[in-house]
Amino acid sequence: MSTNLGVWIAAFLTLGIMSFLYKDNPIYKFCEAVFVGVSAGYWFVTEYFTVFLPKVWDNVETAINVLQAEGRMDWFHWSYLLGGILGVLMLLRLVPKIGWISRWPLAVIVGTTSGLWLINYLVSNAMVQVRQTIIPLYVAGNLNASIGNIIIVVGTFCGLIYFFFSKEHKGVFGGAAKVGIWFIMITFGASFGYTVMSRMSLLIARMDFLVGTWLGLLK
Amino acid sequence: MKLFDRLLAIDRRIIFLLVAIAVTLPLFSKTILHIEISPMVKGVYDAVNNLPPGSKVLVTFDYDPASAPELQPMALSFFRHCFSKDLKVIIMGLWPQGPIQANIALEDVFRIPEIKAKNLKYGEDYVNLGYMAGNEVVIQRMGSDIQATFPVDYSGNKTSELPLMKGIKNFDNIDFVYNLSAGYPGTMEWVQFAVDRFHAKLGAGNTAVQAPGMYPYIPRQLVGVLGGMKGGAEYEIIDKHPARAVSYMLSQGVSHAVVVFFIIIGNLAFFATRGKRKTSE
Amino acid sequence: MRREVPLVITGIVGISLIISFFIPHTPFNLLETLFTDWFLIVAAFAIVLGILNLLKISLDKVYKKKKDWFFGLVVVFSFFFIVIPGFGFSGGRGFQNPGTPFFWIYFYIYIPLMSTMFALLAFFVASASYRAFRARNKEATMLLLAAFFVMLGRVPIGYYLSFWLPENYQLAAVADWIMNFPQTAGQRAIMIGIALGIVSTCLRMILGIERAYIGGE
Amino acid sequence: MKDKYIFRTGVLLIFLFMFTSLFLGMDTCLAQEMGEAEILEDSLAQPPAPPTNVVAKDAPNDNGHALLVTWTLSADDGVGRNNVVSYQILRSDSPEGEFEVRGLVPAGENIFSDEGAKEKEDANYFPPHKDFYYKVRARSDGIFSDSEVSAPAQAYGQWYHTGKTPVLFAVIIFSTFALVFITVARKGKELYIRPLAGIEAVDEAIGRATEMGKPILYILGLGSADMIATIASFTILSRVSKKTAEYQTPILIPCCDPIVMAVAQETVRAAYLEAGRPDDYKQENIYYLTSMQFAYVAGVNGIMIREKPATNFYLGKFYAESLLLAETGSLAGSIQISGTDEIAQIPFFVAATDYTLIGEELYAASAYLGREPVLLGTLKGQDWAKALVMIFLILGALAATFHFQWFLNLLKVQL
Repeated sequence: MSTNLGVWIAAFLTLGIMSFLYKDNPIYKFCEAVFVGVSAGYWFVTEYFTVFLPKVWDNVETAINVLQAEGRMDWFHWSYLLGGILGVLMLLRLVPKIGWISRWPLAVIVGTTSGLWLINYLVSNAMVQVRQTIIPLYVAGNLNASIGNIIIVVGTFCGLIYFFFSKEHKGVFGGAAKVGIWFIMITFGASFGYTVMSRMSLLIARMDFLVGTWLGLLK
Repeated sequence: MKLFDRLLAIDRRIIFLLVAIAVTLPLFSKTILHIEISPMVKGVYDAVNNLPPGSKVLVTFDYDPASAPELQPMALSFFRHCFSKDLKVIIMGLWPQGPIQANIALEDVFRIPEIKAKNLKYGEDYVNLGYMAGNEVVIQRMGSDIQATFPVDYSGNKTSELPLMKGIKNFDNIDFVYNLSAGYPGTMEWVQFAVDRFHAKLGAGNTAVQAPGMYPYIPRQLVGVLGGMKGGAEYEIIDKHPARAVSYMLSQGVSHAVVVFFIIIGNLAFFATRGKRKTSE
Repeated sequence: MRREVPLVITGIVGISLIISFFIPHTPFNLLETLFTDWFLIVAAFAIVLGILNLLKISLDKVYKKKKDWFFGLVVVFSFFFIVIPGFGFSGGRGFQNPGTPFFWIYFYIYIPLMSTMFALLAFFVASASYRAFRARNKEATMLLLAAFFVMLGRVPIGYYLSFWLPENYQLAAVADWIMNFPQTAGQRAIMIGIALGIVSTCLRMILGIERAYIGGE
Repeated sequence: MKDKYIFRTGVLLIFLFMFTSLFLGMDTCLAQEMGEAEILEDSLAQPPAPPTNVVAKDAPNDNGHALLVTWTLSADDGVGRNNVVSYQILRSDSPEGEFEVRGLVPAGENIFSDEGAKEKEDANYFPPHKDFYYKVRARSDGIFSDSEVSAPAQAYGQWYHTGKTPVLFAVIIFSTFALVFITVARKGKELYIRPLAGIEAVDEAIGRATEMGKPILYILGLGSADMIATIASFTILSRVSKKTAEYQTPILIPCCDPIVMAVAQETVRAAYLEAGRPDDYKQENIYYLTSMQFAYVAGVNGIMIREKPATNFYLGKFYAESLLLAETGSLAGSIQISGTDEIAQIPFFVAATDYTLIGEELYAASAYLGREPVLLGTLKGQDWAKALVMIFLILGALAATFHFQWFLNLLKVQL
């Protein structure tokens, strides 16, 4: 048995959450409430120290220092103040009458992602992946590689056909879409297998904590 | 037929109990199972093993405690491998909890006598640059200047004053990047930026959930990937230092067998009762 | 006005970021860094919004003595239980260093709660595979077969089930083959499809066609 | 007799000559031997031939804080005396001035990109539009030889990145497709869209909730408000909540992200207004739970068990919580409609919910529900882009099989 108070608290919380498997109960609700509160607090503290301080405070400080030392405006660092102002505008949502102003920072955010992602996904996940799929269908003297490459090209092609929205899945086209969905299902199956693996690992570690660290039964 | 009807109506709590037993009982066994080394793990291992002593390795911790069971053993065996080969290790994280996990792993690895004997020094043999907010844009910035991206390390020391960081400007001065990732930002972002844009050499350890998504990137953009606890166990075996992940493999195997068993029983019951349901409808 | 201004802002920011991708010249090369940092800052401020909301709902429960009001009190208490040591007694920016009170709470309360929540998934995966994964049709059968090979091929059990077969036909090898070829193909098709969908959605937002995210008048 | 003297003198002279020549010859031989020894020593101590042809020019496709230095390898690099170990690159702002070391590359390389910081405060600041002179030093062990000083060069920023031309083409082609079909759709041409089961089920699901007198639970996922899946989900939410307003069924939206919550409130309020029932809108039904994944799941699961909603929508970005939500939902007996672009989670949605929108289908769903011509237009444009991708795929595979390298180079993107 562990003699560490922390381990006992952790064990209580672990069992409390697991008790949900039997049925919803007050101990589970208590642990749930602790989790909700602690995690909100955790994010609050972390965001303050890792985003607000270094990104807003430090940059504006640099800008002020440059202004005092050299007497020039350092626009790049000053612009972080504008970021801070956008953040404050977000908080205006709390004031119902002018809450609509909070749409502006939101628009900046959505604009940023749409601009960045349009390019990033087009390049890395469309163009580069198409490039990766351009492989010889016949590899001299290597039957396995040839078959594998043909499967990759055909599978990708048919999979894309499945995602066609503006054409009815009928005839040859429908057949290809059918083959496509098979490939997609194999992908989901593989992904399911891996997920089972992942989840079981997590449970193993938790059980190891309960049986080993807490109860000290594993030597 | 009665049996199957009853099976289909089984209380899920019985299933839960069976899973708990399947996972816990094997923990008491000391059996070491045969573990095959997959080419994906060998790819990563060889890449590290072929680095000359003194090479600089960047290890990025992009996960939180929830995925630690899968990724922590990988961090541990990777550190062990690096330090035993006298490689220099630079740690960072794109998840706020990542660098804490790195510190926990370092504490563990320094308990291994062989590593302890080396008397490794912070700042000379390894550094922890800490967490930086900004997701993939952090990687982009590191491509032009790592020290400007991380002006101070985890404890607030100036990065430029750490001996290990002397002469490290961008990915050109990093010989290998190892990414431990549990989601976004993670391996995909490292591929898109560090590899596609700055031509870094990248290996990865992923949670099993993520691993299949990395296959399209191998081998051109990624030397290999360790998938889940099994990947960690394979690395421990190929590195000839079996540790935690290997000891969990029996539990892992039994629990998979139980899930497969459930699927088979569920389907048998489903098909056995289907005909009957059709007639009664 | 309330709807148009945000749409215009989105359009301008989006287009300038796309243009900046093609222009290495200053100041365009700084835009990506700047806008992403703004994004982080706004998100950090928004946390405040969320927390105020959470506290309000919880305290409401307590004041009005609604059902389960006690747990509302627990939420508020545990929030301050980590925030006060975080700001007050954990050495400022080094708040996450081992040895601080914040770290203690993180290690012994936050980690067990979070990892147990995650571990519950193991139970649900098992019950879902029993109750939901049925070979109803050809597609579901494909899914199940692939899952079967991968699940057994990826653990030592697979070796003991099939070690008597030639090496290329053992479960581990079959799992590798599935992962390397059909899985990769399917993965790529979904990946490219998603990428095109994202590009198209981004384009709609920049053009101001997709506007639900702005809300109403 | 005189002849005799002449003869003897001659012999003597010949002897003298021979002796002298003997000595001389030895001398030359010695000189030769000594010379060889000297040369041997020399090859250890003599510097390698200097690199030649040092050229500095602006580094292409950058912001103007770097120069590209190239040179012809030293005659002793790999060949000749073969004693070059590395090249040092030195820079100065005047040809006679003091040169400082900027970088080191191993023997065999003949290119170096001299990069600096773009901020003036930085110690390593690289000023653009300023003349710099370079020389390259071939180094052996401890000894070296310098090249001639290069002609001056200036760094300047470029206004177009030439390596990204294929991306530019792709952006232009994609946008053109979208714009063309938006125009076509606006003109009133009917565009065919194949049915999606998940979308067809939305009406039925809302109707069921109304009959049962139970609320509808709409989960926007864990993503932030800028994620595409979340944005697609907002659009679907706006259609769904318009219907719930018409049917007067309450809709519960617990959120995981405060911005998402804010936007969801706006979206639903607008939908209720549009449906002509602004008074039925209840802001307290759309609230923030927590940003932490599992705390959030715990909260939502509690709601499902206590409120027993008739229909659950899970549309947006989902991670590990997908299965927890879907399983608990099916336990509570709700009809479930799901959709995400997170591939690893789709199998669970496929298994545990009634209808699933796979990846791209989620983005397309907003266009389906709206039936607005512009949205359908972009969907059609997207399909055309897909067709183009597929053509490239097939032609590319054939080109790779028959080794048409030029075609493969078309898709090369240099970042």
